[in-house]
Amino acid sequence: MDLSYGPEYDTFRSEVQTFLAANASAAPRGEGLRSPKMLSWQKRLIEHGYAARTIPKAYGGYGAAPDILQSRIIAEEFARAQISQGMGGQGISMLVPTLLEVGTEAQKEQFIRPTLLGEMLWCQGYSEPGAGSDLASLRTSAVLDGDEWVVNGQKIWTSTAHLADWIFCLVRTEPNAPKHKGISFLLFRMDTPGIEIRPLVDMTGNANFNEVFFTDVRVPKDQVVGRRGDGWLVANAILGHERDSLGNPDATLARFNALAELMKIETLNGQRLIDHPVYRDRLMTLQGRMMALRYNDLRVLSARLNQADASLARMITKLEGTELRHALEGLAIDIMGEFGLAYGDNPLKRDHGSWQYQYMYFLGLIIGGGTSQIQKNIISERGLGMPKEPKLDRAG
Amino acid sequence: MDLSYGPEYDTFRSEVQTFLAANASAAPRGEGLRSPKMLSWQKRLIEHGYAARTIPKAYGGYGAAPDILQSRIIAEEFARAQISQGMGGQGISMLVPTLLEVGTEAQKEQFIRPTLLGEMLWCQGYSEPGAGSDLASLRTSAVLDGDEWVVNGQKIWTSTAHLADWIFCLVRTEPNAPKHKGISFLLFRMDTPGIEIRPLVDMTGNANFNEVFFTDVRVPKDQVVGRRGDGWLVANAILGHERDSLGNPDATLARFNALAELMKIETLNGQRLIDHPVYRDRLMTLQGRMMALRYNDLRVLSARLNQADASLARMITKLEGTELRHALEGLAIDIMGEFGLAYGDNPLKRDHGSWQYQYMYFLGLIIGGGTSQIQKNIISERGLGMPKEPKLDRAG
Amino acid sequence: MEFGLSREQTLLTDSVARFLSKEAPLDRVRRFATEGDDRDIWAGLAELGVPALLVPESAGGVGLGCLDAALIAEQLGYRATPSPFLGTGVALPLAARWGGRIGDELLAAVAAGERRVGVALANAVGRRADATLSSAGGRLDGIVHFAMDAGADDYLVATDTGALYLVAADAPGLSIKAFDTIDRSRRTAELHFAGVTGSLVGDDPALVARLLDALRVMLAADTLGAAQQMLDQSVAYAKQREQFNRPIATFQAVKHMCADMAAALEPCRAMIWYAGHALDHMPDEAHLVACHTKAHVAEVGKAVAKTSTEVHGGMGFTDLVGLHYWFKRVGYNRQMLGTPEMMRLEAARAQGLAA
Amino acid sequence: MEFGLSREQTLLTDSVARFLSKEAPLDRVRRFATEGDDRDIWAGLAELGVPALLVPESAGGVGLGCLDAALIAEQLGYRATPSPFLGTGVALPLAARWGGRIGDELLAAVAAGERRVGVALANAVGRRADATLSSAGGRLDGIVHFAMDAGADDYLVATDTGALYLVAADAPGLSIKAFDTIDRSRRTAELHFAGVTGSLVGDDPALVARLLDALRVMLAADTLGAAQQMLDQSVAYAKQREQFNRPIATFQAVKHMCADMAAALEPCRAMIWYAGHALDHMPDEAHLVACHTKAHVAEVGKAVAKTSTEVHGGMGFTDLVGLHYWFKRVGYNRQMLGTPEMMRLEAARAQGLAA
Repeated sequence: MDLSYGPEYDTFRSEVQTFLAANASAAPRGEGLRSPKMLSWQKRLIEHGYAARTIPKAYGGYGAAPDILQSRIIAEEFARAQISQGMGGQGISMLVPTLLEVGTEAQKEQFIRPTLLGEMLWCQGYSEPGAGSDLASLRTSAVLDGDEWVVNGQKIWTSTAHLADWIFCLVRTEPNAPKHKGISFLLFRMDTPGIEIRPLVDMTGNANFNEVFFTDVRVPKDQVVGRRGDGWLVANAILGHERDSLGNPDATLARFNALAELMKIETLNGQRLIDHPVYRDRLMTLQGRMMALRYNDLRVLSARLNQADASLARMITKLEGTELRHALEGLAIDIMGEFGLAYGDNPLKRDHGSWQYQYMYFLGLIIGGGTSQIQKNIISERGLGMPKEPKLDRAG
Repeated sequence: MDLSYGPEYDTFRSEVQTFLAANASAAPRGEGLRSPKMLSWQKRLIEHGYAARTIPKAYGGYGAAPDILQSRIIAEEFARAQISQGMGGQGISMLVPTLLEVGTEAQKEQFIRPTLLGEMLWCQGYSEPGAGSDLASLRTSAVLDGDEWVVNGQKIWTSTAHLADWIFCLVRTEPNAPKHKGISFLLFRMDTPGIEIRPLVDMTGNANFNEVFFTDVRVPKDQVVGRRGDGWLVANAILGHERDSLGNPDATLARFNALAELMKIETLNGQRLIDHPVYRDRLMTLQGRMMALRYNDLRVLSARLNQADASLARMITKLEGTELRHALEGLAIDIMGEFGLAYGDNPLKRDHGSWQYQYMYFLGLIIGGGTSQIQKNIISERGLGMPKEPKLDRAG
Repeated sequence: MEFGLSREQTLLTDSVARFLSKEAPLDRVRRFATEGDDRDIWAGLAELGVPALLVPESAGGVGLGCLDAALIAEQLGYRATPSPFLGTGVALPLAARWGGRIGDELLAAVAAGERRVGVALANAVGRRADATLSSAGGRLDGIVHFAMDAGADDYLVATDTGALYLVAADAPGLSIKAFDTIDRSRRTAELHFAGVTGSLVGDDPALVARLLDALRVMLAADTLGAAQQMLDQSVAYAKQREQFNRPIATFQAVKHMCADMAAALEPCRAMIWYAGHALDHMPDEAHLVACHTKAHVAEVGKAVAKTSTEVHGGMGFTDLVGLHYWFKRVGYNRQMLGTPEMMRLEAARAQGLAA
Repeated sequence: MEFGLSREQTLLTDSVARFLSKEAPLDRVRRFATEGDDRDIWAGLAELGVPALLVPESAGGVGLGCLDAALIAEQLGYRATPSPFLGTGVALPLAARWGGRIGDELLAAVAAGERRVGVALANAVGRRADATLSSAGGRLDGIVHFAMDAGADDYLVATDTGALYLVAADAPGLSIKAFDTIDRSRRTAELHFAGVTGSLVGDDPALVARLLDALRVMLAADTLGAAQQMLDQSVAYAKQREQFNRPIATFQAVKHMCADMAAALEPCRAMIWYAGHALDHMPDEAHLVACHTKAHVAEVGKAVAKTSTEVHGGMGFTDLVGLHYWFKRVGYNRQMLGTPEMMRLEAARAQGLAA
């Protein structure tokens, strides 16, 4: 066990801190994705290697060798300084790695640099109303008509559809092939005629997602990534890449601390709620779970560094992390009694109503990105080596 | 809503109380099943209609019309007076109703009266090591050889095998029939050559059950109840009869009260454990669950009286009742700290070590008589109308 | 012995259920969420006798009992119905029945559905933040956060010490700030009192305590209805939704989630019946049962709300199916008038197990 | 940065695992349950250096750390191994390392596996019933219930005020009553002191507090091992057991029960590693982490013990497969030296969140 990062990383951390101190004023604070300040900040981050760090220089990245600890130090220091780490989004996190892996040279040239610079925003078109857990049953079709694909169908859970310039989209191009083999990975512009975007209001009251409808949307033939019919493999190639943990332990720690503070401030009949033994016991129970998950996360990080096996430890983080967050937000509501109900424009809200908002949002995350049931199937089959359910008579 | 039993039942209750007051000295207290005191008590109970109440006089019963409230009053008053309600056991509770329903006249004549009188003790041979949740897959075979069945195989969970005179047993008589159709319901003496009984020690340290092995056990041909091959139907005919609830709410209440007393007596650093807010909150949580189940039980009783529908309410009592008891016993262990571990001959045991014993025993009951998984299948399919799992390719 | 509903109770419940299903479906609830108007619904319920249910016959009411009211509350929860039932249909007539000074004229107007009464008892449950309400010489000063059934003509309010007053909404010195909670099927407001003249309904804290018990049972009954709705929708959705070439209702995980909900929820029905009955007929038990009912049904409701949303997958998270109206209704019922931890402590006190 | 086990730690763990799997399988544990003799096992562990692990090299030990000891504790839990590891292998050498007065001769004898030390700290955790132990002029009077690793040559005992003494098992005035607990893979006893002369190891309660933290982490590690065993057996049983013409491991309900166990248990492994490391290297965090580790792993262990038994169906309830040895081991670890509620209160205190 060695929980220090070592001297060479201490030096690197100093460099990051120096950069942040010198450049803080240039960082956007609440400015939008398209704002000049955000775009120039993104450019500066890439120049210094704090964004697009491992993307080759030839495509507009910084060109550094992958180093997990450096990435983590960057994330830690930016978070500590509360300074934007530049643009995120599915274009940078998902499409760019995909293109690097299976794109043609022309596609890499065309798409990666503007995506990294924030000049080209993307949304993702995977899920459909009828294809959620069973994503491979998707039905949005693309039929070749001369030099163009004609796309018809509907996508859902498209989070930045209203902002995006382009979409990367799974479509069925071979209707007679087995369900995993008839899918292609298609790129097209969101201003193409025939695309309708409807905001999808969710239980929080916000429209965090959209529905996107395609009616005879015409897409140039060469905008397929990978081979026609290989879309399932293309999409899964990046699902294997590192994704942000949905149960981010640092965010959970911040919420835990905020809850402990809240319990010191709020009172019931003059008694601070932290002094209410039953609420305090619930808080401590969650702290214990949280610590176990934090150390589990350290273990996963370390295993990636040292090529050790921690696959089961990694497999459970989404399931456990989202459940813990949901429970933590729920405790905050409970301790507040009636005040826990304040929402919307209610001036009695505590912490901007974030407890109720996150309580619902994390229920969404428990479901999204693979429901708990799908997670448990994966844990039992891949983690514990248990058999799959037997195939059914009529299964396709 | 009318929670009183009504005046005619008040009269009946007085009669029971009068009987108990007058006869208390004749009741066995700890004497064994075969003791003269138990046998004469059983006889007296039947004569007064407090045992075998609804069994026809012709077969040795009291011959009263079924009346659920009378039965409940008898149970309540005997329990209150802590006086034995006579002999229980699977012969009286399961075999006698079965014989009344599908037995031949000769079988009724031969078996019912001595069973009621406690002169003929029975055990049940249903489960097998390979046939638990899937009971119909049982493999103990009975092959006709002349005028006799030759039985080979093994039964398990046979609770009074070492005491019983006879067994009622499910055996496979038609090996080539579909699995539910090849079973027969067979009666035979436990002193027949070829029967070996092995006590089955369980996690409590006791042998509450047995394994029974059959090697060429020869049984007269006419000792089948119902038709040959109809054993599954015969066995299920009585499974539909009222059974004692495994999550007996009166017993749960008694345990709850005992736990509350324990928490008033035991201390930690001089503080009574009932004054420990977190333990008290757990106790209150269980009391709330318990009350809900008690009222649910009242509803089920009332529905039987008034032919109202409460099938879902009834379906969940085993699942919820056993889980509640297990949790209640577990809380008692928790509050006692190290003292909760005392067992066996340890003089530090509280309440005769019953908390640890019941904690384990009720885990056994959660599993026994249909695991929680089977219970949930039943609730979802019969209670909520959800479909069965699709048949598998190779399912028989 | 009959532990169950009478024919009359079944008929009443069915008539309310039919009305709500026809006249107050989810779309109507959605309209309330933006417009805040439930007058047509309350008028319809008044025709069925709902506001008159607990009003004595002598004052033009039906003179039924708390169990009947709980059955109505369950139906309102089942449809997430906006209505001033808790204050108008329950709190006011019970205050009168249990010895509070309420004029027959007001009772008659309430019974006819012509006048609405909100209810603001939070300060008698437990003071939070700057909540405080005191009376001196019949004049009220202070704040009650979270009055229920806001938008009423009058409010029943409890002081910190458990005295009960009736105050007209337009009384000088009273300011009413309507505000948002998560539950947009209800109207909630903050009441500020600056020397407001109220009419004393009763100064024995036992009256407020008894009203609180009744309202807690009603909130629990509302949760029972809401959770039953969520379970019903889960079963229906699971039967119709296909993934991996089969209805998800055939997956054992989904079936067991539904079974878990049913197993926890079904005993709550008997508990509500018993608690409603006890309020009228079993004074020794009523308080303990009400506390446990409020706490237990809230816990079950919370679990059902989460599980049901999960059974619906992403759809459960959206506004499209509107399942969240019930999720939030259950949340509201849990937080108001005593959280589960507070209720369990109160239950312990009622048995001498806590100071 | 390396959050994981070193090559040496893996080798050590593997050697102990191999030894236990070969020389101390379940049948050997059963024999201990009736005969109470674990000398051969301890001798074998001594050959592998287990009792010497934490003993300083200067006293003939190996001088390793608490994480190493926790890894051993996990292996002992995995096989439900009878052994005097907690008192002899952990408490005594740590008492010496952390400034207690322990003679090098005793340490050397312990390291060689020739002398056993039991540990009786319950009174410093919380007094129950008539438990009390006081010292005056080096003479001890009172009772400690539930001494661990009974059958030892010496006992480390804590007074109510947290002073630590070493007492010979045959000291005049000391009577030792061995007795049953549910866990028959351990030896437990009650110690009665009547003017017993003990040797003062340390009178600063901080030493006992630190020892308690270490022992709590060891108990948690034992539970991790025991629960892992139960999970492994569940998966293996489910794959082999057929009902309804298929292995029960193909039923989603059974799979999800196993997934639930794994999801709860796997983070406990990292928690034990961290807690073990903290005992030696992070004095500011060690106490808080030890409290939470004891509580959290106990809760997870309890759930795994129940679920695993259920996956085994009736067989899990019998003595035939012997799963209950681990069920009880988990139960023992939960109750000793601080229940989860006590530990969480202690964790709150450690952060200034409780008085």
